[in-house]
Amino acid sequence: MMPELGKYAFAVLSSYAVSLGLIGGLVALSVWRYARVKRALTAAEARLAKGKRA
Amino acid sequence: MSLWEYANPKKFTETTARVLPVVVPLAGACLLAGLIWGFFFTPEDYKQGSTVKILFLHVPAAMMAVNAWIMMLVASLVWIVRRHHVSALAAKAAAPVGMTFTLVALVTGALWGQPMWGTWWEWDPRLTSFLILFLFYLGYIALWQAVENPDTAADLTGVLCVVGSVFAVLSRYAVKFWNQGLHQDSTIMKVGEKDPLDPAYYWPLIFCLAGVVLMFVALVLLRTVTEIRLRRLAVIEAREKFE
Amino acid sequence: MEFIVSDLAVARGGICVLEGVSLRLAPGQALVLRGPNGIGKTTLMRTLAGLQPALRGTISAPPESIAYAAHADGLKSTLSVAENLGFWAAVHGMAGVEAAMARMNLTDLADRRAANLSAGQKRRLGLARLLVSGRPFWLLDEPTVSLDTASVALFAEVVRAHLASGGAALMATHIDLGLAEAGLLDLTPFKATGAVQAAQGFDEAFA
Amino acid sequence: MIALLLRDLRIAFRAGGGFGLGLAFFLLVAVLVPLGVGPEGGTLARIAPGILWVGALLACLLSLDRIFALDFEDGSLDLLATAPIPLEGVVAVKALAHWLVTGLPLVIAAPVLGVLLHLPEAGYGWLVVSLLLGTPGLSAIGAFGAALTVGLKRGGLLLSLLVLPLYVPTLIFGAELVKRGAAGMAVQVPLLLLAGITLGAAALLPFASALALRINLR
Repeated sequence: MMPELGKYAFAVLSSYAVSLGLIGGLVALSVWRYARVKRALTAAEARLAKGKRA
Repeated sequence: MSLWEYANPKKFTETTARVLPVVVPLAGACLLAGLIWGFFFTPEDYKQGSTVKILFLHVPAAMMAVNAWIMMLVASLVWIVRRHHVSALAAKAAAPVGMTFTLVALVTGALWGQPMWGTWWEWDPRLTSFLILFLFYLGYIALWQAVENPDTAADLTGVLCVVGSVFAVLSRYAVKFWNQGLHQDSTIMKVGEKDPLDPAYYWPLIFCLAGVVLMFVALVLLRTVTEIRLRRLAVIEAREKFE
Repeated sequence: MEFIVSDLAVARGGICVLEGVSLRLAPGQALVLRGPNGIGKTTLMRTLAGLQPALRGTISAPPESIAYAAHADGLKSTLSVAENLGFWAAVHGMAGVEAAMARMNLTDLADRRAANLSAGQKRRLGLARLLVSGRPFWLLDEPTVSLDTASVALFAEVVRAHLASGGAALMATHIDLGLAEAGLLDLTPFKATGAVQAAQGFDEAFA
Repeated sequence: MIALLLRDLRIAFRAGGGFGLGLAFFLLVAVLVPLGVGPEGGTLARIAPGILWVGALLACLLSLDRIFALDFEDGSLDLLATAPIPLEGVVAVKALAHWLVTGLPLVIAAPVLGVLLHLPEAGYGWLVVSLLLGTPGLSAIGAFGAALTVGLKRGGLLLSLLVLPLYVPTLIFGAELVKRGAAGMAVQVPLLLLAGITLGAAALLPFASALALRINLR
């Protein structure tokens, strides 16, 4: 399955590894922050709603 | 119904929630198809051997590195002229994405250049321009981080983005001019050029380009919504402190 | 030639602190702003001076008629008293540096560097700047800080003369200047209730 | 406006004004580089235009944060913003003062440092011309960076980060002009481009800087 990369295997494989790593990191970070902020905001909105009723 | 309605944060958040489930799978499918096709099923180039497979990462990343900045410029102008907060936040959200793509383009360029040109780093006009672009991203993000008041930060970074764009274009020409002076008849520069592109590489590259654009859209939408929620959160917290 | 403020709302750090402020200042009038610390006197002053935009409401004054004196006097410590004052006179295209120094009792200090002045003397120099600005409406933010009793009286006299010559002054101060003609405006009723959140263009969904 | 220029110059020349710091830094660069690179004359001659330009650029950078920060701290900037001078004029005058205090001494000192670095004879004239044309642009661009960062507590490092990429075109054309002049090549293109950038920056950037200042004073 693995294609024959010949003497350039290092350059090609490390390119793919670094690129996917960087982009994957960015995606993971974005998603994680999205989820964290969403949780925090939901909590704050709940506080706000409770404060208004009280 | 005007396009500007999407500048309302609530409307923007709602629309994003509907758009993302379409864009994300589409981006993933395109990228997966393009990269797998490119990595496993393309022939070696007669001159560059298997390194040509780096093309499918390098070219889309480089394209998005520039496009992201252009998008930030447009968003900044919209903010400065029309004062839509979402626009400023979209520019803020796009900056780290653009910077990551710039970094990918630089790293893959260096990894590609090493076997082809015999050196990790060549002060080739293109690579140099991207290095300068990277510095612009760095400064832009640092300014956003440094200013406390979000509206002040949006205004200042907006001005920086507009002025920086002018200087980025100037730098691009300056760098071209500068390197010409040294490497008038250099041939190695032409190896990196993508044309004439063999049709065997054409379609996987198209898929990768489409995938990367879609991914950029998805990431910017996601991050913009995050920024909108952070602003809302800050307003609520400020109000709680005030009472 | 009137200074009119109507239904003004001002914000500090993105939060509305005062709303519905209206006032009117005609030549010869003085108005003293009162209110507890943190109510937004400085914010109001900066907004009136045109340094920051108002959230709502209008400020109407003849162009280039406002002289603003803040907590900081804008003095250069390496320049002498006369040089500091001369600079501001030149910026405003006015003469009368000598007269201004005489009126604020600074003539003896004319050649002393601002770095070697006491806090009260610096303040007097900062207030002397108003005299060389040639502008009718003075916005004074705590003008009497670090002034001794004699200097306060001196300053009150200067303000009185300014009013008599057709000027006007808006002051935020806790000290009674002994200006019988000055009106009083308590800012406490204008404290924002949090209802006015939206600045111009500030989208509702954030608030 | 003239009063403002005179005041800024007077402050700079008085004790503690920081006049000459940039010059001293420029000298240090010209001394340190040969120590690091080695005393070989041919090498030094080849890199001299670049070193001198980078040194001048860094020396300019050194004092940028003083353009507005001091006036911001003592409240003068608030008062200047309410004064009858347009803020754009204030920015332009302050950039000019910065150039007179920092840039001009660099232009005058550069030929002397050129001797230290074995700059080829044909290069001296062009070195002076290029710095004379380029450094006002550096001051104008720097004033923009200073206006962006004026309210920040640790603005110094950020200022460098923001300004350095903006300096790239000026640096490239300036150093290229000297290089070509020293080698006896045609200099017209970099000369015109360098002058164009400086003129454009001096004419347009004060507006952007004044806008940034107004935002920061808010």
